[in-house]
This record gives sequence, structure tokens and C-alpha cells, in this order.
Amino acid sequence: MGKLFAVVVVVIALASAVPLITHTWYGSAIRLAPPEDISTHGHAIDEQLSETMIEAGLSFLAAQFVLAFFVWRFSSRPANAEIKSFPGGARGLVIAAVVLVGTEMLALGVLGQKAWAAVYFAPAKPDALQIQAQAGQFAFYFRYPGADGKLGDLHPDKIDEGNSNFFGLDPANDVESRDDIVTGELAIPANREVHLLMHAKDVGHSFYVRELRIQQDFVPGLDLSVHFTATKIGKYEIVCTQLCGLGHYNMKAYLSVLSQEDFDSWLKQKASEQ
Amino acid sequence: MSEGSAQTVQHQHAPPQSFIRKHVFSLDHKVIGLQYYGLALLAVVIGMGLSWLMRIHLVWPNAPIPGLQWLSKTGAPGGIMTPEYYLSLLTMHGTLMVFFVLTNAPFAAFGNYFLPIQIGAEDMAFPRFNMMSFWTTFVAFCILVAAFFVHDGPPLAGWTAYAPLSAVGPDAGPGEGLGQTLWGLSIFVFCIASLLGSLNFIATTLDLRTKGMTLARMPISTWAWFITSCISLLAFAVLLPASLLLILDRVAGTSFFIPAGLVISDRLQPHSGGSPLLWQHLFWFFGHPEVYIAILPAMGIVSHILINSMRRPLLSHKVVIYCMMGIGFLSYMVWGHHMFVSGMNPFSALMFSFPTLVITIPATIMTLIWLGSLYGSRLRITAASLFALGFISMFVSGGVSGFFLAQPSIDIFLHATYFVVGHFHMVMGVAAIFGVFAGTYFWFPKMTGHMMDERLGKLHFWFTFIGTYCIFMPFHYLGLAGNVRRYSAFVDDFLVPLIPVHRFITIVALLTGAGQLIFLYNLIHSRFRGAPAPPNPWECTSLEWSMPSPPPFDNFGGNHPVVYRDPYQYGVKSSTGDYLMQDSPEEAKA
Amino acid sequence: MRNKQLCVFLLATAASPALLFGAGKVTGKITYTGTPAKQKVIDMSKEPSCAKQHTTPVTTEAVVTGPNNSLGYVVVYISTGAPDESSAPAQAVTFTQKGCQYIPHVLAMHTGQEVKVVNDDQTSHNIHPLAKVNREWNKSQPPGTPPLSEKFDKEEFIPVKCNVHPWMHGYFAVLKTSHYAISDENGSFSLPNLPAGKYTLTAWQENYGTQTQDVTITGDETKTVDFTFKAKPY
Amino acid sequence: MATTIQPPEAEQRQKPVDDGRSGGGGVRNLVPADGSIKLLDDYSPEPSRTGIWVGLAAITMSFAAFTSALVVRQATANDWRHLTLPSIVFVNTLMLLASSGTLEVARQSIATFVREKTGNRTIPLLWLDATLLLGLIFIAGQYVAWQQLRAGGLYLASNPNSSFFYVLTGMHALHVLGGLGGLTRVIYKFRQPVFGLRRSTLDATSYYWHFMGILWLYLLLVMWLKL
Repeated sequence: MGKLFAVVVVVIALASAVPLITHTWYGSAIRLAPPEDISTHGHAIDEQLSETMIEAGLSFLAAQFVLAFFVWRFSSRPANAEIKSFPGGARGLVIAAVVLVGTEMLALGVLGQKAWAAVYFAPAKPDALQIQAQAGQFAFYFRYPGADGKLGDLHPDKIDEGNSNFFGLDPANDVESRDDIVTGELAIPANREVHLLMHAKDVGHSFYVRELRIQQDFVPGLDLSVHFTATKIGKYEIVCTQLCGLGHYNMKAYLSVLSQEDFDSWLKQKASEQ
Repeated sequence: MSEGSAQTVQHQHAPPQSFIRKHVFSLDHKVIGLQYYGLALLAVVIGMGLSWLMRIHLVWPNAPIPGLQWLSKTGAPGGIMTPEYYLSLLTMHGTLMVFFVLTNAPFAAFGNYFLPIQIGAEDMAFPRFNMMSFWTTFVAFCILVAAFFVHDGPPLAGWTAYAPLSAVGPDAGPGEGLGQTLWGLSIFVFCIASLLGSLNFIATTLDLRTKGMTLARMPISTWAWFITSCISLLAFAVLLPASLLLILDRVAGTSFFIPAGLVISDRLQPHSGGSPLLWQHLFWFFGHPEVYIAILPAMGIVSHILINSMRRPLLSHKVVIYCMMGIGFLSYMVWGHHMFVSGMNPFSALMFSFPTLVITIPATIMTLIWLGSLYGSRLRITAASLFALGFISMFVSGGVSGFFLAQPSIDIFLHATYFVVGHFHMVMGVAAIFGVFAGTYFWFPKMTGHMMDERLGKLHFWFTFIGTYCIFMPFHYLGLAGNVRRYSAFVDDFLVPLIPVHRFITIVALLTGAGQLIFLYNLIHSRFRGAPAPPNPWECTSLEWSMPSPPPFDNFGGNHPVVYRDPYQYGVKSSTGDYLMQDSPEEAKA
Repeated sequence: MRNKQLCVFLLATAASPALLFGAGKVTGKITYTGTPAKQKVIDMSKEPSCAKQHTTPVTTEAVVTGPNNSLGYVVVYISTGAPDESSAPAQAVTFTQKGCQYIPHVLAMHTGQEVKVVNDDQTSHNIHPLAKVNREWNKSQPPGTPPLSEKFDKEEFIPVKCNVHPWMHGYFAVLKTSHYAISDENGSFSLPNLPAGKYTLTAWQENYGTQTQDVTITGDETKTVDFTFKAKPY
Repeated sequence: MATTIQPPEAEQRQKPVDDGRSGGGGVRNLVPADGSIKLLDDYSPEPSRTGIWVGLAAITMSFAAFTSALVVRQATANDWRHLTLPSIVFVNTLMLLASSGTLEVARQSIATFVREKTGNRTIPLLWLDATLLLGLIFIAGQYVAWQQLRAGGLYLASNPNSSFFYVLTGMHALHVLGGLGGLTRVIYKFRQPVFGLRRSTLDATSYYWHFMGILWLYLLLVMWLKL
């Protein structure tokens, strides 16, 4: 029985490693890895991820194999078999653990700081394109400053979705808000930094674009912001990752990364629809 | 004045006679332990049923589940689950499993039964508190289950109940009415129960150890329960105020967690200035130690069983105990790693990341010591030891994925994906449950006086071990692909291609769940038909095996054992074979 | 007050055939002055299954205008003087969700009359009437589930919304009378089968509020009553 | 079998050598066989002696949580309205502190009562009852304080400050009520013809009671500084 356990553990360990190495679901076409990164900061995160994958994966396999081997070797020994102690004893193992994990930690920690800092420590450039994102049950809306380059103020009491006033603008009194462009999809020019001002209308939500390697919560009452630069033209999904109610699973919007001129014409088009 | 006349030595509580005092409102720690076990069993059956429904809905979203419409007419019109009902099931599953299974079974159930015996006490320090803490837990359970049947649906804010969704009330949609309030109330009551329980455990361990039972001579399981009770005392003492403030926000219109200017369902909410992050901080300050409340007792139980089946002590008794202490201590400094993307200061994110990585050191040391102790042992393979070995395997698998989530930069991508779900199900859910299974197979003879069917036990192990790996390993892969958790259906273009993997998981989950019937059958059958158990079937050294099975009412018949040595004297030559009981004065022959 | 209602009710039921088959008729046209708010184009990109059902851009329906300043989706009904009816009409009215829009945008019904809510879409909607007088409810309707059937007992104009698709907004006009009409694209409406009597007509528009006019019907004549709302650009 | 060996009879009843390493295995709650009047000491360290400190630790922790909640809430608040504490709370404070004093006197007098083995319970009882009374007055006073706040139009939900005031004082009052329960139990035990009052019970109750006073001073400071 002990030998069977050993075999099963080894098989499981190997089988578990396969999809992590092939990035697919056992030979099928289903891709099981982060989609291609389209951001300027993402590669750091990806390197970090693969570093960790190697270190964690090796320790995983090593531990499972040792477990399997010892169980195979030492289960069901005769009752008079002599009890041996692991060479080096506890002290050796403690030192090994501290050294191994310690170095692993430092390596990851330092690298991790770099990747993390790239996203969160560097402030947005002043010339970054400012867009406001509002999350509400259960849709994202985005607001671009119009010709005046200014965003009008928000008046929660003015929110009127029946008239598509999702942000609570007050065009009657607030001139700056009259030319604001409100859209249901986020279009951005490629290779230009975007500074996303995040506002939650009701409860907590989150802004998650896999390809951008960006995830940031919308916290009600606390207007946060993220900044990123997309490099690859295309259409991607923005999804909510913070449980926000019955429509959570269907709370999404599309991010289209356009060339500068496409972006300009898109913005004109949207402005005409306001 | 006839003061003190006609007084005799009397025990604190004589054996009760009436059925009620014997089996319902019993003060006996053994009965209470079994009551906790029963409650956990009930909760786990419900919780697993819910997970079945969720898994089925996930992969066949528009298929009616026959009979579901009777469970909830609005939740499942025509048997087709609505999104909000899925989230309610998810919330109930999480709450039941974390609070009423993972906190109750390894800690309250086994701890109540065996901690006093293992230290040679005749009962807990405060038997009445003990009874109160169980029945308070039971009340909390009833309140939670009641939330299933309220008019506007069971709560759906998840077991973490993030404010303001959990705080604003019915405007936020179905499940945010009375149901959510009951959820908060249930947690509040549960906190009181856990505080009473922990207080009892600590006082018992410190004061009621029998002669010669020094702290260093306590079995590792006792140490685990003791450390756990210290953790839970402080953790639940924080969740208690938090849940109170949440309830007040809901019913009294206060604004602790609800900021100003929220517009929900076209209505401007009459609140001002609250802080949603405050809830997250308070909750996770409890929530992360809670993980260790679930896993530490399992570690203790597993070590205890492993030593017994290896027929040798661990390489170091002390180091393991220090590691558990270290884990317990560090568990209070890492809560922020649940909030990396909640807009916390990026520096503090790193401050939380570091101890999170550090906490892997004691965990690794323990793992290495378990493995190192296997070397050169005389490992006996029983159902119990299989589950103990399975625990190690699971703990490793679930542990390494912690490496990823501990790093904020990677967490940006993996946060709130199935990677997290796989991680905590393995390391906290399955591993802890393996500890409970191991404990059950190991202590069942002592608790009931009947042996359990070993063959069925081993069959059950293979089902569970392989099954759980097939369920929870793929979760990690899905997470790496960016599969978001807590979705009631996968409609995004990005997620639809992943559905076949989910279908595989669902099918395995159904099978594995069915495999648990073997355990239930074994439990019930052995309880009545099992072979009578000798006092010490596993040739174990700790005190619980020095008495008949099941133990008499006051454990040691008024005579308190004297402990002569450390808990794990295996691999020695003695009149009894290769081991020496803690309370035997006999000296081991060289 | 209640007694009075009761008497009227008894009288009404006694003479109901004559009352219900009155030959009087009121027709009219709803128009506006000023510039109404520009109706915004609805961005349905969030819900592709709905977006692809629409070839032309869909706009909001809060203010639906027609040729020469006519105003659609205005509910015109007899607010006082209407012959009380013994019971609500037996047949149900239907409220359909199609292409992530409410059809019709404004649905008038009698108090106590059954309203069937149908989901024709491939996505899950939730129907949330933000009632104040009546009981508020909020139910999800996954695709393929049977129609929801509900009733409202009190007179009220109830905004209806779908939280999953925030642009979906409609109205339930719950009225105490079956003598109501909803103006069409050209702003015209007609209230047939009115017995002789003195009535107060009320016209209601979701953004512009209500207006009332008195009208007296003698025998089988057709009176014309027009309403004009003041439109605001914002 | 090693399992069946029993320690010799002598070992069972003698107090274990107090090497600080081990307890007494839960032989406890023993009424003295010689029937003498004394605050009963047991073979084993009395659990409530440890338990009370554990309990106080838990209470401290949860009020620490309340405090940190208050601090965080104030940091994010744009609606922080200063709240002048109702003057009566200071009177209440005096009451509570006084009750601690009377309780100490009560303990002294109980000690003398036990030492001299006089049957006269009246003086200790007097002091115990005084403590109970002062405690009740404190609760009543707190109630008056709430009434005053309500009269001033400040309800639980009026603003964060009033919310925290009601919550903190309310939770503290609940704990004080618990203490009153303990005192009542002590008085009851003390009145028993068969002397059943254990030192640990008396000590635990009085530690708890003094802690309520300290906790109240702390809360008063927090509320005075923050609210």
C-alpha cells in the first residue's frame, strides 16, 4: 500500500506539472497561461511569474518525490528493522530551509519590488491621456474630456440612467461637462500613456485587463488611479473582479487599442453622438 | 453556626443521569466534542451539496436542475439557477465551510475531546462555558441556515462580505436584505462562541495539566490546539466588533463602512464618510489568522498520527512547536496581502509581502521535519497514516502556490482568479479536512469503542486524494489563464474556451463527493457494527490511550495519571513492545 | 371618502353595461415647445448578443419626438370622473425584453392586472421596478426561464430598470382605470367608449411630468383635447 | 501493560510540588474536609485565576479593534462633527472608580472575617452591596447620558462621532453588566450558610471589576480626544 501511495504521488506530481510546462490542457488547444502581454510594464511581471514558477515548481516536485521515495522505502518494514535518523538531524533541515527559502525569498522579493514599482511607484507622466472610468452595477462607463480638455464635476444626485446620464453630469449649470464624451467602451491610442481616474458609483468593483497585466479595485469614496501604456493594437476585455452583486459575472467592457488617427476619428464619432 | 459542617470531597460534576444532561446540554467535554463533530459533519454535507450545485450550474448554466425550484422558487425559476442564487450558494458554501467546518472540526471537535485527556485532566477548565460555546455555535449555525429562507434571498456578498455591498441593504439587489443581516448576526454570535471556547482551551492547558505533564511533555496535537486557541482568541476578538459595526450599518443607518454619494439602483444612499477599506482591514486581520486556525490543528493531529505510525518521534519536537508558534505570531502581520489591489499604499504592500514570504520558512521547516522523520522509520500504512501523508502532499502543493500570491506584482495578475481559489482550497480546505479524516480514523476507536473498517477507509482515501488533486490543481491553471472567480457563468469571449476544463472539474467533483458516501457509511456502520476496540489499538504513547475505549465519564476515574516522560517514546524496548506510555513508570531497556 | 367611493362603485356596477359601452370619444395630439434634450446613442458593446440585434444605433427613449413637435410615449388617462370598474381586465399585458430594450418603453396597466415579463434575449436580465407606493421587487430572469407574472395593486408610475444593463429603462403606468391611451410617434391618442359625463384628463411624460384638462362628454360625440409640454434642452 | 499502572495512593491527594512545571490535573473545587472557614485553595492552580486574564486580554483586543476602527474612520472622514461629552459621564466615572474602592475594602473585610473566623458577615456584605449599588448607579448614569444626547438630537446614526459614542459606551455598559452579574454571584456565595466562596472567584470578579474601571478611563480619554 505504501508503494502504491508513492507511485500515485509521483504520477500526480508529474501530471500536475504538464500543463504548467506545455501551457495547454493536456494536448488540447486550450491555452492555460497568461495571454500575450500588450503593456510596457507587463514583461517585468511575466518574468517574475516565470521565475517564481521555476522555483516553486522545483520545490513542489522535489518535496513530492522525496515524500514518495521515503514512503516507498520505509513503509511496511519488518517490526525489528532498526530506526535510523536522518543525517544531520533537525538542525541540518532547519538550516537548509532557512537558507533555501531565505535566498528564494530575497531573489523573488527584490525582483518583485522592481515589477511592482514599475506599476505603482512611478507617477503618471503629465502628458498622459486622462480618462475617467466609472464602475457601477453592472457596467463600466468612460469619460473623455471634450474640446475644453476639462472634465465636468460629478453630482451623484444628478445620475439619471434613463437619460444616459451615468456620471451625474449637470450640463444645465456646468459648462465644462457639456462637451464631455461618455462611452461604454474604452478606446485608447497605442504607445501613449493613459492615466485612468477610477470612480466607483455604488459598490466595490475592479478593473482587470489580462493583456495589460493591470488589476485595480474601484473603492467607493476613494478615487484611485492607474496608468499604463498599451503597445499592441487590438480589442481586449475589461472585466470586473470584485464581487459586486448579481450581474458581476457579466460586468465587462471592451478596451480597443487604436492607432492615433483611428482614435481621433473614433473620438469625433463619439462626440457627435453625445 | 454550622459552617462547613458535613462537607465531603466532591467532584465538580457528577455523572448526569437524565438524557438531556447526558447527551444534549452535557457538561462533559467528550460529549461536547462529539456534538461539535456532528455539527461540522452536518455543515460539511450542506456545504458540499452547495458546491455541487454551483459546479453543475457553472458548466451547464441554462440546464434546469430538477428539484432546485423547490429549494427556492425565485432563486431557481424552473430549476434554472439565477446569478444571484449562485452567488448566495457561493456565500453560504464559504461561510459554512470556513466557520462551521474548518474552525469547528479540527479545533473545537477534536480539541474538546482530546486536549483535556492528553494533559490528564478530567474535564475542561470551565465546563459550563464549554457547553455554552457549543450551543452558541449551534445558534449561529441556525441563524445562518435561516438566511436561506428569507424573502429577498440568502446573502450574496461572499464569505468576506466586502462593504459597501454587504452594508447598504436591499437597494444593492437580491440577497442584500434580511439575509445579509442574518449573516452578520450569525458571525457575531459565532465570534462569542469561539471566544468562550478559546478561553477555555487556554485555561485548561495552562492549569489542568496532571502531575509531571510539563508544557514540554504535551503531545504536539495539544500544542497545536493550545496555539490555535491563542490565535483565535485574538482573531475573533477583532471580528466581533467588525461584525457589530456591519450590522449597525445595515439596521441602524450608521456609516462606518459606507461612504457618501453612492447611487445604487438610481437612489442616492443616505450615508456619509464611511470607509470600505476599514472593513477589509478589520476582516482580514481576523481572516488571515483564521486560515491558521484551520490548518494548525490539522498539523498537530497529523504530526501526532504520523509519529505513531512511523514508530519514532519527530526529528525535533521543540522545533515543530516553535514553528507553529512562529506561524501563529506571523499570521497577524500579513493580512494586508489580501488587499494588494485595494488601493493600499504601495509601500505598505511591500511591508505586507515580506512577512508573508517569511511565514513560508516555518512552514517549510515543518515539512522538511516531517519528511526527514520519515527517513529510517518503520512506517505503518493505515487509513489514518495515509491521510496524514496525504496532508503533507496537499500542504506542499497548496503551499508553493502561496509563493505567487505573496508577491504584489504577480498578485496584480492572479488576484481574484481561480488560482487563489485553488490555493486556499488546497492548503486550508483540503489539507485541513485531510487532518480531520486522519484524526477520525485514528481516534474513532477511542471515541466510540468500535474499530473503523480499514479497507473502506483506504478506499475512501484513494477516492479523496486523487479526486481533490484532479479538482483543485486545474484551478491553478485556470487562474494562470486569467479565469476570474465568483462568476456565476462564463460568458466572456475570453472565458468560454476554458469551459471544457471546468466541465472536467465538475465531473470529478461529483465523483469525489459521491466517494465521501463511503466515509459516511463507514462512520455509521462501524459505530454500531464495528469490532470492539481495545484501549490502545495503535500502540500509542499519549494519555488518551491509557484508558478504556470509550473513556469513562471523568476520564481517569478520579485518579490522575502521573506523567514520567516526553510524549513520544517509540522505537524503544519495553515490556509492551517498541513504545512506552507517558504514564508508565517503567524505564526503557537499552 | 371611502363610503363615497363605495357608493359610486355600487352605482357603477349596477349600471356598468351602459357605462362601459358609452359612445363618447376623446382624441388629441401631444406636442412640445422649446428644444427637447438630444436623445443619446446607447452603447451596447458590453452585451454583444444584444448589440448585434440592432443594425441602426439605438437611442434613449426618455423623450420620443415625431414630425412637427409631436411627443410619443405620453400616457393620457382619465384621472377623475372615470366610471369605476368592478375588476381588472382578465387578459395580461406583456412587457418584453428584446435586444436589451424594453418593449414597450412605457407599459400602461390596470391596478391588479397581471403583467407578464418575457425575456427574449440570450442573456440574463433582472427586472427591478423601483416602486415607492407598491411593493418593490428585483428578480433575475435567465434566458430560457418562464415569463415572470406580477401584479401591482396601487396607482403609480413605476420606473423599471435592469441593473445588468444600466441603459435599460422603462415605465409601468399602473392606473385605476382602463380608459387610458399612450401617444404614438405622431403624438396622437384616442380614448374611445366614454359614456357621457364630466372628466379630468391627465397626460404624463416621464421627464416633463403631468398636465390635466377637464372635458365634458354629452352623448356620442368626439372631443379633441391637445396637450403641450415645455421641453428643456438639459 | 504500562497502561494500567496507577500512581500510589499518596500521590493523588498531596499538593504537587510547585515546580511551576505542572498543574494538578484538575482535582479542584474541593470543599475542605475539615469544614473550616477559609477562602478555599485547591490542589491545582484555580483555572479562573488564569481564565480571567485570558478573558481580559480578549476584551482588550476587541476594544483595541474599536479604537483602530475609530482612528481609521476619522482619518477618512469628511463628516467628523465634534461631540461634547454629556457632563454626567464624569459623575459616572467617579461612581465607577468609587465602586472599585469599595470592592477593595470588601475584599479586606472578607479577609479579616475569614482570619478571625467570626460569624459576622454584615460588614463585608455592606461593602459588597455598596459596590453593586455604585455599579448600578453607573449604568443608570450612562443611560441618562444617552438620554441627554438624544435630547440634543444626536442619535446613533446622526454622525460618526455619535455612532462611536453609543457603540463604545454601549459595549462597555454590557461588560459592566456582566461584572454586576459576577458581583451578585460573589454576594450569593458569601451568604451561603455553607461557606462556598472561593478566593479565585472573589479575585477574578474584582480583577474584572477593576479592569472595567480602567477600560472606562481609557474609553473616556479616547472619546474626549477624538470625538
